[in-house]
Amino acid sequence: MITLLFFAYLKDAIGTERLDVAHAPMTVGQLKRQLEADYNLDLRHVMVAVNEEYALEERTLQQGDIVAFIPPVSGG
Amino acid sequence: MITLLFFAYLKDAIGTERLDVAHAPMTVGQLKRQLEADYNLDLRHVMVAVNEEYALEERTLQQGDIVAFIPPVSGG
Amino acid sequence: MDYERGEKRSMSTFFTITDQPISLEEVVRKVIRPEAGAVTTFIGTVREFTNGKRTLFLQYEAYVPMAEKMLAQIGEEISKRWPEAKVAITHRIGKLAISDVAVVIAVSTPHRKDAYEANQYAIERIKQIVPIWKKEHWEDGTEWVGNQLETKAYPTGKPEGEDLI
Amino acid sequence: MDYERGEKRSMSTFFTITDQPISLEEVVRKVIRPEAGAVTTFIGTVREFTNGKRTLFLQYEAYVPMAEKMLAQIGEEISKRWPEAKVAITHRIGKLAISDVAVVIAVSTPHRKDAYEANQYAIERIKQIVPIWKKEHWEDGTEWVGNQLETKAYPTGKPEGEDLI
Repeated sequence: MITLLFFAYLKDAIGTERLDVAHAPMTVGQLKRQLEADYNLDLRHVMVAVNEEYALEERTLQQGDIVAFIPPVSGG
Repeated sequence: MITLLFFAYLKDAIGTERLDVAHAPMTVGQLKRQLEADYNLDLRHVMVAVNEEYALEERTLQQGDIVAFIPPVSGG
Repeated sequence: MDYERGEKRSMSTFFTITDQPISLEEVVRKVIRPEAGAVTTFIGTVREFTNGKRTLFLQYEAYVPMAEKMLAQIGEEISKRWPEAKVAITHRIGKLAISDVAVVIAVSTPHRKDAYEANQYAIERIKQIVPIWKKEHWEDGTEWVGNQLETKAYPTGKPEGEDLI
Repeated sequence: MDYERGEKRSMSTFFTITDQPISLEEVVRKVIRPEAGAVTTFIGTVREFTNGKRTLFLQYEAYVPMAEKMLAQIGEEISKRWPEAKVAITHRIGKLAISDVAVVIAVSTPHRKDAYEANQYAIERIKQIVPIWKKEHWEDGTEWVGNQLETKAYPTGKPEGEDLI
Protein backbone atom coordinates (compact mmCIF):
# COMPACT_ATOMS: atom_id res chain seq x y z
CA MET A 1 0.00 0.00 0.00
CA ILE A 2 1.07 3.54 -0.73
CA THR A 3 -0.28 6.56 1.16
CA LEU A 4 -0.96 9.80 -0.66
CA LEU A 5 -1.22 13.07 1.32
CA PHE A 6 -2.76 16.31 0.03
CA PHE A 7 -2.48 19.81 1.45
CA ALA A 8 -3.95 23.27 1.03
CA TYR A 9 -5.91 23.77 -2.19
CA LEU A 10 -5.05 20.24 -3.34
CA LYS A 11 -6.81 18.79 -0.33
CA ASP A 12 -9.90 20.75 -1.35
CA ALA A 13 -9.51 19.70 -4.99
CA ILE A 14 -9.09 16.01 -4.26
CA GLY A 15 -11.70 16.15 -1.53
CA THR A 16 -9.60 14.41 1.10
CA GLU A 17 -6.25 14.83 2.82
CA ARG A 18 -5.32 11.19 2.47
CA LEU A 19 -5.69 8.36 0.00
CA ASP A 20 -4.43 4.82 0.52
CA VAL A 21 -3.84 3.09 -2.77
CA ALA A 22 -3.06 -0.59 -3.13
CA HIS A 23 -1.14 -0.18 -6.36
CA ALA A 24 0.63 2.89 -7.62
CA PRO A 25 2.46 3.60 -10.87
CA MET A 26 6.20 3.05 -10.91
CA THR A 27 7.43 6.60 -10.47
CA VAL A 28 6.50 9.90 -8.86
CA GLY A 29 6.05 11.43 -12.30
CA GLN A 30 3.69 8.69 -13.45
CA LEU A 31 1.63 9.06 -10.27
CA LYS A 32 1.31 12.81 -10.87
CA ARG A 33 0.14 12.25 -14.44
CA GLN A 34 -2.45 9.77 -13.26
CA LEU A 35 -3.83 12.14 -10.62
CA GLU A 36 -3.93 14.97 -13.14
CA ALA A 37 -6.06 12.80 -15.40
CA ASP A 38 -8.31 11.42 -12.66
CA TYR A 39 -9.00 14.77 -10.99
CA ASN A 40 -8.54 17.16 -13.90
CA LEU A 41 -5.68 18.96 -12.16
CA ASP A 42 -2.51 20.75 -13.17
CA LEU A 43 0.28 19.51 -10.92
CA ARG A 44 3.19 21.11 -12.76
CA HIS A 45 3.91 23.45 -9.85
CA VAL A 46 3.30 20.83 -7.20
CA MET A 47 6.34 19.28 -5.56
CA VAL A 48 6.31 15.77 -4.23
CA ALA A 49 7.86 14.46 -1.04
CA VAL A 50 8.39 10.77 -0.45
CA ASN A 51 8.71 9.87 3.21
CA GLU A 52 9.10 13.53 4.13
CA GLU A 53 11.86 14.29 1.65
CA TYR A 54 11.51 16.09 -1.64
CA ALA A 55 11.67 13.61 -4.52
CA LEU A 56 12.33 13.89 -8.23
CA GLU A 57 9.84 12.74 -10.85
CA GLU A 58 12.07 9.75 -11.65
CA ARG A 59 11.87 8.43 -8.11
CA THR A 60 10.52 4.87 -8.02
CA LEU A 61 7.77 4.27 -5.51
CA GLN A 62 7.76 1.36 -3.13
CA GLN A 63 5.22 -0.33 -0.92
CA GLY A 64 4.85 1.60 2.34
CA ASP A 65 5.90 4.93 0.87
CA ILE A 66 4.16 8.07 2.06
CA VAL A 67 3.81 10.39 -0.91
CA ALA A 68 2.95 14.00 -0.10
CA PHE A 69 1.83 16.50 -2.73
CA ILE A 70 3.20 19.92 -1.84
CA PRO A 71 1.61 22.92 -3.56
CA PRO A 72 3.73 26.09 -3.68
CA VAL A 73 4.35 26.87 -0.03
CA SER A 74 3.33 30.13 1.64
CA GLY A 75 4.66 30.03 5.19
CA GLY A 76 6.47 32.79 6.98
CA MET B 1 28.34 80.52 33.76
CA ILE B 2 29.02 77.61 31.47
CA THR B 3 28.65 73.96 32.51
CA LEU B 4 31.11 71.37 31.29
CA LEU B 5 30.16 67.67 31.39
CA PHE B 6 32.59 64.76 31.13
CA PHE B 7 31.87 61.10 30.47
CA ALA B 8 33.57 57.72 30.48
CA TYR B 9 37.36 57.88 30.54
CA LEU B 10 37.30 61.68 30.38
CA LYS B 11 35.38 61.79 33.63
CA ASP B 12 38.16 59.70 35.20
CA ALA B 13 40.85 61.84 33.60
CA ILE B 14 39.36 65.17 34.69
CA GLY B 15 38.38 63.73 38.04
CA THR B 16 34.80 64.97 37.95
CA GLU B 17 31.74 64.64 35.77
CA ARG B 18 30.92 68.34 35.93
CA LEU B 19 32.70 71.67 36.05
CA ASP B 20 30.98 75.03 36.26
CA VAL B 21 33.17 77.78 34.85
CA ALA B 22 32.43 81.46 35.16
CA HIS B 23 34.25 82.41 31.97
CA ALA B 24 34.96 80.23 29.00
CA PRO B 25 36.90 80.86 25.81
CA MET B 26 34.96 82.08 22.80
CA THR B 27 34.61 78.84 20.87
CA VAL B 28 34.30 75.09 21.38
CA GLY B 29 37.70 74.62 19.77
CA GLN B 30 39.39 77.11 22.08
CA LEU B 31 37.80 75.43 25.10
CA LYS B 32 39.12 72.06 23.97
CA ARG B 33 42.65 73.45 23.55
CA GLN B 34 42.51 74.95 27.02
CA LEU B 35 41.39 71.66 28.61
CA GLU B 36 44.07 69.78 26.71
CA ALA B 37 46.68 72.10 28.18
CA ASP B 38 45.25 72.17 31.70
CA TYR B 39 44.78 68.39 32.02
CA ASN B 40 47.44 67.12 29.61
CA LEU B 41 44.83 65.42 27.43
CA ASP B 42 44.41 64.65 23.76
CA LEU B 43 40.88 65.62 22.78
CA ARG B 44 41.25 65.21 19.02
CA HIS B 45 38.82 62.27 18.97
CA VAL B 46 36.43 63.80 21.47
CA MET B 47 33.25 65.30 20.09
CA VAL B 48 31.51 68.20 21.78
CA ALA B 49 27.80 68.72 22.27
CA VAL B 50 26.38 72.09 23.19
CA ASN B 51 22.97 71.87 24.83
CA GLU B 52 22.64 68.22 23.79
CA GLU B 53 23.48 68.76 20.14
CA TYR B 54 26.77 68.03 18.43
CA ALA B 55 28.67 71.25 17.78
CA LEU B 56 31.53 72.22 15.51
CA GLU B 57 34.80 73.64 16.81
CA GLU B 58 33.82 77.09 15.49
CA ARG B 59 30.68 77.21 17.61
CA THR B 60 30.66 80.29 19.88
CA LEU B 61 29.83 79.59 23.50
CA GLN B 62 27.30 81.60 25.43
CA GLN B 63 26.42 82.04 29.07
CA GLY B 64 24.19 79.18 30.23
CA ASP B 65 25.49 76.70 27.67
CA ILE B 66 25.91 73.08 28.70
CA VAL B 67 29.02 71.76 26.99
CA ALA B 68 29.41 67.97 26.98
CA PHE B 69 32.66 66.25 26.00
CA ILE B 70 31.81 63.02 24.19
CA PRO B 71 34.60 60.46 23.85
CA PRO B 72 34.19 57.91 21.04
CA VAL B 73 30.94 56.17 21.88
CA SER B 74 30.63 52.44 22.48
CA GLY B 75 26.95 51.69 22.95
CA GLY B 76 25.01 48.87 21.36
CA MET C 1 25.15 27.83 30.02
CA ASP C 2 22.06 28.30 27.96
CA TYR C 3 24.16 26.94 25.15
CA GLU C 4 25.14 23.80 27.04
CA ARG C 5 21.56 23.15 27.94
CA GLY C 6 20.51 23.83 24.40
CA GLU C 7 22.85 21.33 22.85
CA LYS C 8 21.36 18.52 24.88
CA ARG C 9 17.86 19.20 23.67
CA SER C 10 16.54 17.45 20.63
CA MET C 11 16.66 19.50 17.45
CA SER C 12 12.89 19.64 17.42
CA THR C 13 12.79 22.18 20.23
CA PHE C 14 14.85 24.51 18.05
CA PHE C 15 12.75 23.97 14.93
CA THR C 16 9.11 23.72 15.86
CA ILE C 17 5.61 23.92 14.44
CA THR C 18 3.00 24.79 17.04
CA ASP C 19 -0.72 25.50 17.16
CA GLN C 20 -0.23 27.74 20.20
CA PRO C 21 0.74 31.42 20.41
CA ILE C 22 4.50 31.84 20.08
CA SER C 23 6.52 33.27 22.95
CA LEU C 24 9.15 35.55 21.45
CA GLU C 25 11.22 35.50 24.63
CA GLU C 26 11.24 31.71 24.63
CA VAL C 27 12.55 31.44 21.09
CA VAL C 28 15.22 34.06 21.78
CA ARG C 29 16.29 32.33 24.99
CA LYS C 30 17.20 29.24 22.98
CA VAL C 31 19.96 31.08 21.11
CA ILE C 32 21.36 33.46 23.74
CA ARG C 33 24.79 32.33 24.94
CA PRO C 34 27.97 33.84 26.35
CA GLU C 35 29.84 33.66 23.03
CA ALA C 36 27.18 35.61 21.17
CA GLY C 37 26.90 39.37 21.38
CA ALA C 38 24.23 39.75 18.75
CA VAL C 39 20.79 38.23 18.36
CA THR C 40 18.48 39.11 15.50
CA THR C 41 14.88 38.03 15.31
CA PHE C 42 12.38 38.05 12.52
CA ILE C 43 8.76 38.14 13.60
CA GLY C 44 6.22 37.55 10.90
CA THR C 45 2.82 38.97 11.82
CA VAL C 46 -0.54 38.81 10.08
CA ARG C 47 -0.96 41.91 7.92
CA GLU C 48 -4.41 43.39 7.55
CA PHE C 49 -4.07 44.69 4.01
CA THR C 50 -2.38 42.96 1.06
CA ASN C 51 -2.51 44.83 -2.22
CA GLY C 52 -5.36 46.90 -0.86
CA LYS C 53 -7.47 43.88 0.07
CA ARG C 54 -8.48 43.46 3.68
CA THR C 55 -7.69 40.22 5.48
CA LEU C 56 -10.05 39.18 8.28
CA PHE C 57 -7.88 36.31 9.52
CA LEU C 58 -5.54 33.63 8.22
CA GLN C 59 -5.52 29.88 8.47
CA TYR C 60 -2.10 28.21 8.40
CA GLU C 61 -1.68 24.54 7.64
CA ALA C 62 1.51 22.48 7.63
CA TYR C 63 2.76 19.03 6.81
CA VAL C 64 4.07 19.09 10.34
CA PRO C 65 6.75 16.37 10.54
CA MET C 66 8.26 17.38 7.22
CA ALA C 67 7.99 21.09 8.01
CA GLU C 68 10.00 20.59 11.20
CA LYS C 69 12.57 18.58 9.25
CA MET C 70 12.86 21.36 6.68
CA LEU C 71 13.27 24.00 9.40
CA ALA C 72 16.06 21.89 10.87
CA GLN C 73 17.60 21.59 7.41
CA ILE C 74 17.61 25.39 7.11
CA GLY C 75 19.40 25.42 10.46
CA GLU C 76 22.03 23.08 9.02
CA GLU C 77 22.43 25.19 5.91
CA ILE C 78 23.02 28.20 8.12
CA SER C 79 25.58 26.31 10.20
CA LYS C 80 27.53 25.62 7.04
CA ARG C 81 27.50 29.21 5.83
CA TRP C 82 27.78 30.86 9.25
CA PRO C 83 29.52 28.27 11.46
CA GLU C 84 29.23 30.42 14.57
CA ALA C 85 25.50 31.06 14.22
CA LYS C 86 22.88 29.43 16.41
CA VAL C 87 19.31 29.33 15.12
CA ALA C 88 15.84 28.65 16.50
CA ILE C 89 12.62 28.85 14.47
CA THR C 90 9.02 28.42 15.58
CA HIS C 91 6.14 28.60 13.14
CA ARG C 92 2.53 28.70 14.24
CA ILE C 93 -0.37 27.02 12.44
CA GLY C 94 -4.15 27.23 12.80
CA LYS C 95 -6.28 30.33 12.84
CA LEU C 96 -4.42 33.63 13.27
CA ALA C 97 -5.88 37.09 13.74
CA ILE C 98 -4.47 40.39 12.47
CA SER C 99 -1.10 41.17 14.13
CA ASP C 100 -0.78 37.64 15.52
CA VAL C 101 2.73 36.23 15.27
CA ALA C 102 3.01 33.51 12.62
CA VAL C 103 6.74 32.87 12.79
CA VAL C 104 9.73 33.77 14.92
CA ILE C 105 13.30 33.25 13.72
CA ALA C 106 16.09 33.93 16.23
CA VAL C 107 19.77 33.87 15.26
CA SER C 108 22.68 34.56 17.56
CA THR C 109 26.22 35.17 16.39
CA PRO C 110 29.37 36.65 17.88
CA HIS C 111 29.15 39.55 15.40
CA ARG C 112 26.06 41.37 14.26
CA LYS C 113 26.45 41.37 10.49
CA ASP C 114 26.21 37.59 10.42
CA ALA C 115 23.12 37.65 12.63
CA TYR C 116 21.25 39.80 10.10
CA GLU C 117 22.39 37.85 7.07
CA ALA C 118 21.71 34.41 8.50
CA ASN C 119 18.30 35.51 9.73
CA GLN C 120 17.28 36.86 6.34
CA TYR C 121 18.55 33.67 4.74
CA ALA C 122 16.27 31.68 7.06
CA ILE C 123 13.08 33.52 6.14
CA GLU C 124 13.84 33.31 2.42
CA ARG C 125 14.38 29.58 2.69
CA ILE C 126 11.22 29.10 4.75
CA LYS C 127 9.28 30.68 1.93
CA GLN C 128 10.89 28.30 -0.55
CA ILE C 129 10.99 24.85 1.00
CA VAL C 130 8.98 24.50 4.20
CA PRO C 131 5.59 22.83 3.62
CA ILE C 132 3.35 25.42 5.24
CA TRP C 133 0.42 27.09 3.54
CA LYS C 134 -1.77 30.00 4.42
CA LYS C 135 -5.36 30.55 3.49
CA GLU C 136 -6.53 34.12 3.27
CA HIS C 137 -9.96 34.85 4.67
CA TRP C 138 -11.22 38.07 3.14
CA GLU C 139 -14.53 39.79 3.50
CA ASP C 140 -15.68 38.30 0.18
CA GLY C 141 -14.14 34.86 0.18
CA THR C 142 -11.12 32.70 0.88
CA GLU C 143 -8.08 31.62 -1.05
CA TRP C 144 -5.00 29.47 -0.48
CA VAL C 145 -1.93 31.59 -1.07
CA GLY C 146 0.24 29.64 -3.40
CA ASN C 147 3.42 31.42 -4.28
CA GLN C 148 6.26 32.80 -2.26
CA LEU C 149 6.08 36.29 -3.65
CA GLU C 150 2.58 36.88 -2.35
CA THR C 151 1.74 38.78 -5.51
CA LYS C 152 -1.04 36.51 -6.69
CA ALA C 153 -3.09 33.70 -5.30
CA TYR C 154 -2.45 30.29 -6.75
CA PRO C 155 -4.92 29.40 -9.52
CA THR C 156 -6.87 26.51 -8.13
CA GLY C 157 -8.66 25.51 -11.27
CA LYS C 158 -12.25 24.53 -10.87
CA PRO C 159 -12.39 22.96 -7.40
CA GLU C 160 -12.52 25.02 -4.24
CA GLY C 161 -15.37 26.94 -5.86
CA GLU C 162 -17.54 26.43 -2.82
CA ASP C 163 -15.13 28.52 -0.82
CA LEU C 164 -15.36 31.52 -3.11
CA ILE C 165 -18.85 32.49 -2.02
CA MET D 1 -4.80 49.73 17.29
CA ASP D 2 -1.42 49.41 18.85
CA TYR D 3 -0.37 51.91 16.24
CA GLU D 4 -3.03 54.42 17.19
CA ARG D 5 -2.08 54.14 20.79
CA GLY D 6 1.58 54.40 19.87
CA GLU D 7 1.19 57.65 17.98
CA LYS D 8 -0.25 59.35 20.99
CA ARG D 9 2.69 58.46 23.20
CA SER D 10 5.58 60.85 23.51
CA MET D 11 8.61 59.95 21.41
CA SER D 12 10.55 59.16 24.54
CA THR D 13 8.70 55.90 25.06
CA PHE D 14 9.94 54.75 21.66
CA PHE D 15 13.54 55.85 22.25
CA THR D 16 14.54 55.12 25.80
CA ILE D 17 17.53 54.75 28.06
CA THR D 18 16.80 52.66 31.14
CA ASP D 19 18.70 51.29 34.11
CA GLN D 20 16.29 48.36 34.34
CA PRO D 21 16.29 45.01 32.48
CA ILE D 22 14.76 45.39 29.03
CA SER D 23 11.58 43.55 28.14
CA LEU D 24 11.94 42.36 24.57
CA GLU D 25 8.19 41.80 24.22
CA GLU D 26 7.50 45.34 25.37
CA VAL D 27 9.78 46.92 22.79
CA VAL D 28 8.34 44.75 20.03
CA ARG D 29 4.77 45.56 21.06
CA LYS D 30 5.47 49.24 20.35
CA VAL D 31 5.98 48.60 16.64
CA ILE D 32 3.49 45.81 15.88
CA ARG D 33 0.53 47.12 13.85
CA PRO D 34 -1.98 45.85 11.30
CA GLU D 35 -0.13 47.39 8.31
CA ALA D 36 3.13 45.66 9.16
CA GLY D 37 3.78 42.03 8.33
CA ALA D 38 7.43 42.00 9.33
CA VAL D 39 9.19 42.92 12.53
CA THR D 40 12.92 42.56 12.98
CA THR D 41 14.70 42.96 16.26
CA PHE D 42 18.31 43.36 17.16
CA ILE D 43 19.23 42.28 20.66
CA GLY D 44 22.69 43.21 21.81
CA THR D 45 23.86 40.98 24.64
CA VAL D 46 27.00 41.05 26.77
CA ARG D 47 29.57 38.73 25.23
CA GLU D 48 31.90 36.83 27.54
CA PHE D 49 34.97 36.78 25.28
CA THR D 50 36.27 39.62 23.10
CA ASN D 51 39.45 38.84 21.20
CA GLY D 52 40.11 35.98 23.58
CA LYS D 53 39.84 38.13 26.69
CA ARG D 54 37.23 37.23 29.26
CA THR D 55 34.72 39.85 30.38
CA LEU D 56 33.36 39.54 33.91
CA PHE D 57 30.71 42.22 33.49
CA LEU D 58 30.15 45.56 31.78
CA GLN D 59 29.26 48.99 33.01
CA TYR D 60 27.29 51.18 30.63
CA GLU D 61 27.09 54.93 31.05
CA ALA D 62 25.10 57.42 29.00
CA TYR D 63 24.55 61.13 28.63
CA VAL D 64 20.91 60.23 29.07
CA PRO D 65 18.91 63.19 27.71
CA MET D 66 21.14 63.54 24.67
CA ALA D 67 21.27 59.78 24.11
CA GLU D 68 17.47 59.64 23.97
CA LYS D 69 17.47 62.58 21.55
CA MET D 70 20.01 60.82 19.32
CA LEU D 71 17.97 57.60 19.36
CA ALA D 72 14.93 59.62 18.30
CA GLN D 73 17.03 61.24 15.58
CA ILE D 74 17.97 57.79 14.28
CA GLY D 75 14.24 57.07 14.21
CA GLU D 76 13.71 60.15 12.07
CA GLU D 77 16.54 59.22 9.73
CA ILE D 78 14.91 55.83 9.28
CA SER D 79 11.51 57.42 8.60
CA LYS D 80 13.10 59.40 5.78
CA ARG D 81 14.78 56.41 4.16
CA TRP D 82 12.05 53.88 4.92
CA PRO D 83 8.83 55.92 5.21
CA GLU D 84 6.71 52.91 6.15
CA ALA D 85 9.01 51.75 8.96
CA LYS D 86 8.18 52.11 12.62
CA VAL D 87 11.05 51.95 15.11
CA ALA D 88 11.52 51.53 18.86
CA ILE D 89 14.87 51.40 20.64
CA THR D 90 15.66 50.79 24.29
CA HIS D 91 19.22 50.86 25.61
CA ARG D 92 20.12 49.77 29.10
CA ILE D 93 22.80 51.38 31.28
CA GLY D 94 24.42 50.40 34.58
CA LYS D 95 26.03 47.08 35.45
CA LEU D 96 25.31 44.21 33.04
CA ALA D 97 26.28 40.57 33.43
CA ILE D 98 27.24 38.13 30.66
CA SER D 99 24.28 37.50 28.30
CA ASP D 100 22.31 40.43 29.73
CA VAL D 101 20.50 42.45 27.08
CA ALA D 102 22.11 45.87 26.52
CA VAL D 103 19.98 47.09 23.64
CA VAL D 104 16.83 46.12 21.77
CA ILE D 105 15.96 47.63 18.38
CA ALA D 106 12.57 46.74 16.91
CA VAL D 107 11.53 47.75 13.40
CA SER D 108 8.24 46.94 11.72
CA THR D 109 7.57 47.37 8.03
CA PRO D 110 5.00 46.08 5.56
CA HIS D 111 7.73 44.10 3.78
CA ARG D 112 10.56 42.19 5.33
CA LYS D 113 13.56 43.42 3.35
CA ASP D 114 13.07 46.94 4.69
CA ALA D 115 12.76 45.63 8.24
CA TYR D 116 16.22 44.06 8.05
CA GLU D 117 17.86 47.04 6.37
CA ALA D 118 16.37 49.68 8.64
CA ASN D 119 17.24 47.65 11.71
CA GLN D 120 20.85 47.25 10.68
CA TYR D 121 21.00 50.95 9.90
CA ALA D 122 19.83 51.69 13.44
CA ILE D 123 22.53 49.67 15.18
CA GLU D 124 25.26 51.14 12.97
CA ARG D 125 24.09 54.66 13.78
CA ILE D 126 23.85 53.89 17.51
CA LYS D 127 27.49 52.92 17.43
CA GLN D 128 28.34 56.20 15.71
CA ILE D 129 26.36 58.96 17.35
CA VAL D 130 24.60 57.94 20.57
CA PRO D 131 26.50 59.08 23.68
CA ILE D 132 26.72 55.75 25.49
CA TRP D 133 29.94 54.18 26.70
CA LYS D 134 30.81 50.80 28.04
CA LYS D 135 33.51 49.91 30.49
CA GLU D 136 34.90 46.42 30.29
CA HIS D 137 35.59 44.70 33.59
CA TRP D 138 38.09 41.94 32.99
CA GLU D 139 39.78 39.61 35.42
CA ASP D 140 42.89 41.82 35.40
CA GLY D 141 41.49 45.32 35.12
CA THR D 142 39.01 47.66 33.54
CA GLU D 143 38.89 49.81 30.44
CA TRP D 144 36.47 52.20 28.77
CA VAL D 145 35.81 50.94 25.27
CA GLY D 146 36.32 53.84 22.98
CA ASN D 147 35.76 52.98 19.37
CA GLN D 148 32.83 51.62 17.46
CA LEU D 149 34.67 48.73 15.88
CA GLU D 150 35.42 47.10 19.20
CA THR D 151 38.79 46.08 17.88
CA LYS D 152 40.85 47.99 20.38
CA ALA D 153 40.25 49.87 23.56
CA TYR D 154 40.57 53.62 23.38
CA PRO D 155 44.00 54.85 24.42
CA THR D 156 43.35 56.86 27.53
CA GLY D 157 46.78 58.37 27.91
CA LYS D 158 48.14 58.53 31.39
CA PRO D 159 45.01 59.09 33.46
CA GLU D 160 42.77 56.22 34.45
CA GLY D 161 45.92 54.38 35.47
CA GLU D 162 44.46 53.55 38.84
CA ASP D 163 41.83 51.49 37.08
CA LEU D 164 44.31 49.28 35.28
CA ILE D 165 45.02 46.79 38.07
